Amino acid sequence: MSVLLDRDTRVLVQGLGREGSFHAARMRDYGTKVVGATKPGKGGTTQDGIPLFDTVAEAVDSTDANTSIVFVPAPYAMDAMLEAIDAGIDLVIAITEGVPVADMLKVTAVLETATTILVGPNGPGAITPGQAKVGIMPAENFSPGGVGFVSRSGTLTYEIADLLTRAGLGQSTCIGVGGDPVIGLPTPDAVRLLNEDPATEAIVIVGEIGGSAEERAAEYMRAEGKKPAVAFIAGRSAPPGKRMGHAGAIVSGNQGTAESKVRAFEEAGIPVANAPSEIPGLVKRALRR
Amino acid sequence: MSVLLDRDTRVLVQGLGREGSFHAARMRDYGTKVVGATKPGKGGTTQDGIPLFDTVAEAVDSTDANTSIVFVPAPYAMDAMLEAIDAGIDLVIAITEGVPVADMLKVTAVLETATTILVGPNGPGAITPGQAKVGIMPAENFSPGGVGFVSRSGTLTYEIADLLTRAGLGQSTCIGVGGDPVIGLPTPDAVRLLNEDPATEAIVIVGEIGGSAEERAAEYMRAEGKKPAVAFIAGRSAPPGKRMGHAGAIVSGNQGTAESKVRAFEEAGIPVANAPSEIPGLVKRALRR
Amino acid sequence: MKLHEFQAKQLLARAGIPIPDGRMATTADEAEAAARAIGAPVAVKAQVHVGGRGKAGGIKVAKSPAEARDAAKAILGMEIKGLRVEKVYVERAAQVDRELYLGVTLDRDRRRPVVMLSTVGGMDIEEVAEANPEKIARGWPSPLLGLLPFEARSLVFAAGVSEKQRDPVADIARRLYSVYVETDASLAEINPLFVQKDGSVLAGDAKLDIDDNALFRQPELAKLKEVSKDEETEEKARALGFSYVQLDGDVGIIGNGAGLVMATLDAVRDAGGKAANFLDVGGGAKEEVVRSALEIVLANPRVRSVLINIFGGITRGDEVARGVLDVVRTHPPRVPLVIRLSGTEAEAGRRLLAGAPLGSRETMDDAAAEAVRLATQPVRA
Amino acid sequence: MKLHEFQAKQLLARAGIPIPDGRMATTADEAEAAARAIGAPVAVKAQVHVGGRGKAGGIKVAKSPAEARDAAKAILGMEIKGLRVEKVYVERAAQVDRELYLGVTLDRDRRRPVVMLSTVGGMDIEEVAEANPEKIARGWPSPLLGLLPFEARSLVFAAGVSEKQRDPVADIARRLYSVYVETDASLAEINPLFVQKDGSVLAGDAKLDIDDNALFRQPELAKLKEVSKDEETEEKARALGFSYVQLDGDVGIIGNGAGLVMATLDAVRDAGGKAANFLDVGGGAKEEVVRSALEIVLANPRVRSVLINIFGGITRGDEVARGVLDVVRTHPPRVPLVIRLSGTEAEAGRRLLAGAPLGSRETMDDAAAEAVRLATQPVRA
Repeated sequence: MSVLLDRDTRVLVQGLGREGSFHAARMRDYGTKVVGATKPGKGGTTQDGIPLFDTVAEAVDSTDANTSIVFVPAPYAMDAMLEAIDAGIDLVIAITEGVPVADMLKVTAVLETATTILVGPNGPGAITPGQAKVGIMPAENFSPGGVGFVSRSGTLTYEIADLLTRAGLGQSTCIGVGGDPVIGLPTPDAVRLLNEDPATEAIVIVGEIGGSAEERAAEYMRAEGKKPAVAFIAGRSAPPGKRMGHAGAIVSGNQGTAESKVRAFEEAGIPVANAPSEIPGLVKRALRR
Repeated sequence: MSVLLDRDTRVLVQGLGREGSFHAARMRDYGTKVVGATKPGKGGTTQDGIPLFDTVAEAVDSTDANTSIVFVPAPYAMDAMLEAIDAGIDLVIAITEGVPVADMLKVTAVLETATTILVGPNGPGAITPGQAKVGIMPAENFSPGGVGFVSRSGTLTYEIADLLTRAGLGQSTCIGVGGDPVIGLPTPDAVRLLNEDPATEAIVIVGEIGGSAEERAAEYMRAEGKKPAVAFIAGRSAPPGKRMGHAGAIVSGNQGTAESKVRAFEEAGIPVANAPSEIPGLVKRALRR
Repeated sequence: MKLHEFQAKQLLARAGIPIPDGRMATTADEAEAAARAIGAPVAVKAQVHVGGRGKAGGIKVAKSPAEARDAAKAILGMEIKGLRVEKVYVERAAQVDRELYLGVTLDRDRRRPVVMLSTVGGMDIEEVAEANPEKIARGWPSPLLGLLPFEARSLVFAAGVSEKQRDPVADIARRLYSVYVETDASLAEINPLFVQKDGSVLAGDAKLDIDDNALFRQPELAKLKEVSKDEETEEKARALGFSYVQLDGDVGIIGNGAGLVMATLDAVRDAGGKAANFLDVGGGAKEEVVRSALEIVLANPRVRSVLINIFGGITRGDEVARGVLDVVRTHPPRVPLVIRLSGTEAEAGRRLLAGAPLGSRETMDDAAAEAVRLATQPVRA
Repeated sequence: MKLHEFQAKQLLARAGIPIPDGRMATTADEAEAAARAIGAPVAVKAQVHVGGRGKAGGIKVAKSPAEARDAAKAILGMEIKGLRVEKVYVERAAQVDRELYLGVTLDRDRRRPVVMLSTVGGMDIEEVAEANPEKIARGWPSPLLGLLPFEARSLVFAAGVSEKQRDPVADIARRLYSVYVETDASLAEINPLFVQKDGSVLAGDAKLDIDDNALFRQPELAKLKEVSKDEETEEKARALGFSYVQLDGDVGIIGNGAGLVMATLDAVRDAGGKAANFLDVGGGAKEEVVRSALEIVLANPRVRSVLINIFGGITRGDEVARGVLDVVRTHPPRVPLVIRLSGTEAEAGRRLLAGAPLGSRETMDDAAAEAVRLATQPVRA
């Protein structure tokens, strides 16, 4: 068991350009079933052994793809996400950076009445170690196990996965929810999935300053948490009012500050690591190992 | 029992102008609970003893209205319907004529994800004789009983209700779905409500040329019908290609012709009256009275 | 409300859809000048609010300005399906290789717009729709999102548009959809959509029907409204709040409510007669309304009897009867009247009508039979 | 991307929102001429991309063109929060009775735009938001439907707008919302929204921030982009695909990935130091990238050590190490470097770095501690 991804995941690649084909190859290397890709006008041909389709609907008909990964450039990313949702894909993982907020507002409005789960955009994707990787993360740093892991950040995810793996703490599913202000699966929803996943024994929540997703996740865990959790917040030292790369990391008023997030987790009984290096120890303590 | 309306119906009037206040009085005369009306800027006052509110949300908060009737002029009707849907009103009955099709397309798109049922626009409303009337029909022609009745037309509804009443056939609920090409509760959906209503013993379906709502209703009854039904189609003598008042009554190709509708009902085993005057007899025969 | 081809094309061009260079002309001289300005060969096309003008000879290709003059002379003044041609559109002839069809209209059942695209466009698209519906690709965009790029792309693939035209046709589909939305159209159509010999795509013809209910917010389009001669009566009726359609029988019909009037027409036919018109007076049937309605119906010289079928709803039957009596007494009509009142206070109404110079019947069927009988009698002197 | 008040107001005016008559001026002469053309009294307002200019003396009211000249002279060249004023906007002074607040921005939690309206507008709205949030009425329109009339109406009732201003304010709210959508704004704000003594409503100030990610489809707005002196480095970094924020410490930071860089900043602070900047090089960390990043970081004279924290993901750690070595050898930096490699092939990378003129550490915490230690040492000659 796991969330979002498993051995039956059948992936369609939307946008088989330089980045898309590079990562498609890496996903296949990992054992992920990459069953097709869309390339309008090239339907019926193949590229690197991957069957190509003109539209997502055709690809789904022919391949039974249940997941897609979106690499198309930002100006076309909304269209790609909506096409995948329209075709009834269960899980869409959008890697694309720089999607306009207005586009994401439309996409998330459509998601409200769809059965699709969207992870991202502007995230590294998701991985269920040992089963399937649908994303751009370096697989070497992940290992199968019981720690579910949600993060808004890319490289920090790899860093922490690496720390966990080195500490002998494998992961059930790691979800990079993406760093944009409007995303398909915000941290609280991703935490909920892991909380309800029998294969997940403990949850690591890696947040950032900005927004109130961490506060809401803490609130959710306080009310519904079934398993121990550990948190980390990046950006505790950031001065207020400065943007740090992610548009999301704008501190306004009291909401979204590192203090507010740390307090929320502490009130939910969730220990907060001061540095990524503390996370494995806290997880072990939480699991009483 | 009945559908849409009963003794607990609490009606809010949207648009208490000349027509709205006239019919609000008639509805109250009938015993319908008219609990409030919206008149932006007049909130807190009353008109004809009806409490006025600035917004539908406020009215719902104060009165527990579960139904609204919309009389506002066509240019503002979409806004009124969306306001009622947004406020969580269970049943919206739109009397307004002349609403642009584009507006109704937006409203019905919103309805897809709302719990509200919209009847109309451009119809006479609905009545559960002896319990509640939310519409502009002359109540005298209706009587309580077991015949459920769906119609796309106004005066023809009254005519047929009158014929049924005179023949001793009372009505469970009569639904004037409205004559526009895009309406909230199309004939097949209204028929479904009556088919599933324990208080309805037989169903009268009054259609018109144009569109394929009658064909779909016939198809539904063929598959799911639990009780006898009788149909009537107005416009059998209309020459193809001519509009007859209702924009909906445009005959294009074979679809939507009187022949196509009559055939659909006959194939579903539903007798079709040649004139309104034949309807009571057919209902009696269907009920084996 | 229908727009002319040249008006529709202006709106398409404004939305960025390629159209041939063209000019309006109302005389042969103007047509010749237009052809000279544009450069021959040109097409000279009748501008009338009916379909099928091509088959009726309303479109001619001219190889020179002089030929354009002759073509305009032949077309101007011609009648197409009863409509006189008063304007022609002179347009540079396209180098046509293939003809596609592209249209947007309402799908009532799905309660969504439907976009239709076919590679077998041209004059026979209705027959294609009938015989080979699979040759028309369809898409149903959400009214809240519009026609998305992927939907337009799916359409061109589904229709089998050739590679070179895929992007331009998908682009035109999205632009046509915007015109459909922005003009509150009930139909927006490009048929044919030309693929020229050089591979470029061009709107050959354009049809735009506007939702009359939305004209209040389309003031620029409302100004384009034209009432042709045979629509004058319908227009007059509309101004009074009535709905009127001319038919070819001899029993004039007046009623309240579209469904009831349609049922009345059916009753006349079932009684062996033929209705002269459809007239729905809408809500209420007071004296003035009845008088105006009678005027409109009797303006049709073929009418030999008139059947008034009123359901007294909120309006009481006795009031209606008084209205009708007043009219009949002060403006006696030239043909016999039959009235049938039903609903509220209908009996009181019928009592009032007893003895008046008109037939009164209790049921729709009886009234129809009487009106049909009267229509076959010799006209009173 | 921020627009100036005068640019934002032009966009509001185009959308039909009433604004005072106004002109731009870059000299005192121009300001005087503008005041004469508009008619005194006027307000002379600094055009700078920071808030709080009113409190900083960047807005002056002038009763005559001569006074406007003096006001412009005082304001032009003034520094507000470190930004030099190079333009003033001269605008007819409003007859202010009351000040409202109206704004549209993103509500991240609801994933919807939020429209905010308050009758206690003006300079202290942030404090109102903090202390009396109930004084700000809020509405969350659907991104698919826009701000509907009933929603705008609900807002004016909820905010307690006086009867006379209800319709105009609701109308302005809908128009401002359209501007927000059509310009891909992240913030569209009118504060204050003046109610004048005659009851009319007028945009007193206007703020419009555009989503940088949407500039590709806003070519007209993209042209308005201005880079002030203190933003030049950030702009240069952005052109290279980096994300750079200047801070006030002395430990230069380079890393890949925003979250990792933030965590690195935190580690520096936890080690008792202060970061000089935030620099995220984004994907990859090849030689050229490292060199450019170092150049940007070292352009800051306060930097006394540099910490490079790279997670070798898809890019291998040994490749990164080679890139860094190349840079260090060919362009020896003026301050000590500490590098920490983790992830794929990090050990191989660390082996390559052994003996090079830089500190290499295995963990983020150790590397941060070392960089902080080096920053406190005397600068090399």
